Amino acid sequence: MTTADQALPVRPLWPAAKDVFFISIERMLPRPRSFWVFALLALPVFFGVLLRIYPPKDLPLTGFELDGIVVALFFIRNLLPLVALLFGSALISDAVDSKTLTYFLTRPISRLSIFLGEFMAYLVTVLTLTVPCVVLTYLVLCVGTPQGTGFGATDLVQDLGACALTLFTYGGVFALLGVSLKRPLIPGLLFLFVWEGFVANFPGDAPNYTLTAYARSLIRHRPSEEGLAELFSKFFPVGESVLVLGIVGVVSLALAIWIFSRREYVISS
Amino acid sequence: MNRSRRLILTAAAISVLGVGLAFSTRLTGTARAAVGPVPPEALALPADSSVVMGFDVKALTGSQFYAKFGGEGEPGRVDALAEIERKTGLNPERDIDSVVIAIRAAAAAAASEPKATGPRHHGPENALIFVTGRFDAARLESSLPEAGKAQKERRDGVTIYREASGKSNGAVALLDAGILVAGDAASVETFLANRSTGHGIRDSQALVAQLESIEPGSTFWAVGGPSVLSRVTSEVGGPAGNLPAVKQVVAYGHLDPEVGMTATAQAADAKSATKIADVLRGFSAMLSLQSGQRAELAQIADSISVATEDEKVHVKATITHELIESLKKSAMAAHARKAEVEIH
Amino acid sequence: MTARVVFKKASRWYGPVMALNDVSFELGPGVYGLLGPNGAGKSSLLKLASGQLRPSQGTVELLGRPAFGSPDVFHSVGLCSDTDALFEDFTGLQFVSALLSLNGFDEVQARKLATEAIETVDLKDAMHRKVGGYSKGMRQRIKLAQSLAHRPEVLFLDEPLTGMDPQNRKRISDLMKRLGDDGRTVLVSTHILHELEQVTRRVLLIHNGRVLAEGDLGEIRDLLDRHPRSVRIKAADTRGLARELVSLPDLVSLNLEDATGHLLAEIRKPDAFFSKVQELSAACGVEEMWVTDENLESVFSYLVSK
Amino acid sequence: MSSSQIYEQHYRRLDASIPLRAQRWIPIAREGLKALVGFRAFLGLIAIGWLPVFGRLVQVYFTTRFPEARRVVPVDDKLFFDFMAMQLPWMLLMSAYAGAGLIANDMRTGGLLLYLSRPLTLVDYILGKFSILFASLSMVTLIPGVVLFLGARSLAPDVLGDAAHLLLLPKIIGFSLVMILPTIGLVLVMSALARNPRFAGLGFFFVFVGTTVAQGIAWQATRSPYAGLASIQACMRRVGEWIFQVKPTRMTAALPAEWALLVLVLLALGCFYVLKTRVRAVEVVK
Repeated sequence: MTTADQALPVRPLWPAAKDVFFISIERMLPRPRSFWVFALLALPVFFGVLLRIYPPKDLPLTGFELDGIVVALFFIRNLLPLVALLFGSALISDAVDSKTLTYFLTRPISRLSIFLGEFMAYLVTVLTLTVPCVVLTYLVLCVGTPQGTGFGATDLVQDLGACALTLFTYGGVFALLGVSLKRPLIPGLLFLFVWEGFVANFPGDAPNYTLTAYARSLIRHRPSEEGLAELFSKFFPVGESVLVLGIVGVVSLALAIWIFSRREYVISS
Repeated sequence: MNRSRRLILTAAAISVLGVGLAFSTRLTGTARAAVGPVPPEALALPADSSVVMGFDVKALTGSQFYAKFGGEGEPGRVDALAEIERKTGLNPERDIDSVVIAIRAAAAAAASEPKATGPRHHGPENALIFVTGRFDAARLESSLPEAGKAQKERRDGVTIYREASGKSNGAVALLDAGILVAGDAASVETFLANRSTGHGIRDSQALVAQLESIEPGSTFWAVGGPSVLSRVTSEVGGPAGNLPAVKQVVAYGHLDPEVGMTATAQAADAKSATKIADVLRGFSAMLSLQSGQRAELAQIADSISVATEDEKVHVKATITHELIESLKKSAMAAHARKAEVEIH
Repeated sequence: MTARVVFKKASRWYGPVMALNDVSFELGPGVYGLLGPNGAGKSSLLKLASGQLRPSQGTVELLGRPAFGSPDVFHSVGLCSDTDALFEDFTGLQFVSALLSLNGFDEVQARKLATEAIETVDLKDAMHRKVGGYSKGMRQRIKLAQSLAHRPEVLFLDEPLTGMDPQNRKRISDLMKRLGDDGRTVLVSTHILHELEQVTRRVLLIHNGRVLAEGDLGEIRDLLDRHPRSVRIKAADTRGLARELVSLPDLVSLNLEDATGHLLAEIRKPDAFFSKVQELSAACGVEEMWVTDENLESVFSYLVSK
Repeated sequence: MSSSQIYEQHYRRLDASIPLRAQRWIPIAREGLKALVGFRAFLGLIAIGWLPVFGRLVQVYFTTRFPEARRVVPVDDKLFFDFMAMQLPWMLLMSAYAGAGLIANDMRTGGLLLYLSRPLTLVDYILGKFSILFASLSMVTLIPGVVLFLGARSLAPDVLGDAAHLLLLPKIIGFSLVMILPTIGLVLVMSALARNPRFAGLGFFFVFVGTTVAQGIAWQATRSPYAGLASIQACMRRVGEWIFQVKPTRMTAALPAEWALLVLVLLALGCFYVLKTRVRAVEVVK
């Protein structure tokens, strides 16, 4: 055996992050939990197929509008934040729980690259699960309708962008929660269903302080909401929404990295 | 990462194929169904329209012409656009793709709407405006009741707002987030009825022929039938008032690299056509005569060419951006001189 | 030769609990045993040495750099931790290769080095199987493989022989010896004394977070030999056996347990005692024999109480 | 040395002939609850869950001082129904907190085998875990509901004091059971399916939220009240409306309460079946 050169520096950020990514994606994506999440995300596809096979007599909405509701209400408002909570909060804590973080921490790579690699794996995982469901939902609801499949093609692409941004931002927020708290689940759920759920529909400027109000502003083809939500829903220009979501995501990630870089992980048998 | 790679590739393949299918259908679907510059969704506009005109707002806002002349001298324009966006979520520059306006002559409108009572006005009530773009539907809807105290009705996937003030009977129908139709309530209803029955512009072969003759890619265009045009020529007065009746006009144009417009008017016969051409040539000659005072006028006169072909009159005009710029400058100078004189 | 691992008055608390108390030592090339009972602070010491924990007081240096927060040193450091954690869905080869890729080796190099390391721990036949299906001993060996695959200068091994069969214990012990002879620094923690004896004579004895003794195993062994150990023997002729054994010079006490019929002996030099029992086993029908307090804990309590 | 006996190398079920003691689930429940009460967050969640009780009592007190206010906020069955229905989200959070790790932790740490190596049956184990959750969830639904009723009755005896209003008590208990039982079933199933409590808790929420959103979409698309059958929450609410005889919400107005109840019963039974199958799979077999 030859002796390794001890003067070697820490590996550069991105190549190291890429190697962490390749390991993490394999440990994140092909797992039973991903399958179940995919099954849930694919519910609208199943529902759409049913609707097309057994169409109600007086369908009050066009397929394209229904797609808008599904994207806004099912994906952006409810399921994607939950997916982000599931995978995002587990970014580091999963490795701590499974006691495999030691393998990363005892390699010549910076903690920043570990975190970035894990986060990239998170993004690729959640997008792999989400994007086909959004696309298939659109196709199932719009193919062969009077408006035609191509009618909302640009909206479909925008919806995909909105979903990706939602996953990025909530992922960042929940990654922060995951590295800060030992039990991020209940605070995460409180944030999603108490803060995001109620405050987003308050009158006045209250919705400015929720992420969901910005995320829903990105879905431009949804019909108006009903009840209180219709009265108080606040919508922001697309540019502002993208900016706010992007900034919140990046700042959360930066904080999460800062905490992760300084924290000790006592992993013992 | 063999297993994850397979999953990622499968997901990517599904997504790319799906999006590709949507876009390819959009392209091929439009090409197959559109009539001239009228998008397929607008074909439910009434066949008895006297004038149908349209603007490709996307091409307009993306043009060099718009970049040069679109916002200058109007400091409030940006604020106004921002205000519209704040209230309705709609940024006309960004969100509107195209506008098609169909104007129905009073007689035609009255004939097709026997229930309509009371005096009818020429103007917006008889104009049906069809807009395509991307509308933030929920926000647009939430802004409408505030502004006009409208009554909202949802029917067959379409949201219809009617003015409830009683002063007018305007209506706006939001077909979905991509299409908005506005006009008088009866016309909007006709449009919606046509949409479900398949009637519309295609019912009029003449109108379809006129629309098909428009050069593809035109930024703005208009086709007109006899009734409106005859009224225009009689009401305008002056030299135009003596013009022979024009049966129909097809006009279209573009903005880049120079502003170009082509119009073809169809007169009753060759004699009338010649008369119209003569009037236009005379107008051009008058501009040339004034070139001593303003050199740009000569250039304008040069840019206009008039020709006849049996009962048709072809008019072509090409004005460079530089010429428009100099016209604008001299107009501003004249305005400044006028202001100076008033001060003194 | 400069020291590769240096502890200077290093202490570590977990909240109010003191895991390591004012520890100072230096390690150069060679194999070192870290010996102590469960809960002595062996794992904490290894975690401090391998930069996973920050010392609450004092300093810990690894290859001339602070151990905590210097990821660059891990080009030359390997760790086989005591936790039974692996990437369960990876095959043995994938597991080791993936971790090698984190060290900056390309795919081909990583595969080559991983295969070599796996061969070294005798797991070649199982390297294409998922590690989730490995036995305890195999899991231990694949962990060992990942720690030495990148050929580190300093190797920390926390209870490396746990769960291994005698054959593999021997193999891994030989390997550790070879690594030490090769000029590497190997720090092996264990609570079983005879495991260490096969590998090294240099020992750090740790108890209650303190280094009790540091030096040659022989000296420590002598110390231990002076500590009486209890041996329980089950035999057909217990009384006859007792008669024969009572004359041994290093016997401290001998009792016949009425309830079980077992013979309980307290001895100072176990080796001589065991040979004698071996001789008598046929004659006296010795069925079973076991040392009741071989666990170092009793040894340490003896040492500490002195 | 004599030769050692060679045993068959497999696990064996306890073949003890000692009779099993009755109420064997009680120690499991007791220890589980003790552990939960040790968490401040758990007590905090319960405390917050009780805040609406005081809010409602203040409301009732207010109506006793200003009887005309009863026209706006009447003290009737609807008050109690609304109170119970509003406890539902809190109950879900409590379920995720208290229930997610109940079986998952035992599965992960091997504790399940430890339990089953005692003189306990599978049903005892499940019953023990069930009891922990039943007690926890009752603390934010059943008990506050009963306390509210008793408090309101003492504050406004003129309205609630008559014998007829005593029926509210079984209504509160009934609606509490409708909310609690399927929820316990679901959270225990999730806990048994996922080894990580975090995933169990989130899986539980996924199902609850997912089915509710699915109902919303299905309703928008079809305007059919039967869309409510897709949502666990909507079914619970519909049965509650029926129990309290209050005006149903628009989306489920025409949904027969029996159907909703049937869905909940099937859910609870299905959960118990899955639970038993899943835990049995871990149990050592003879």
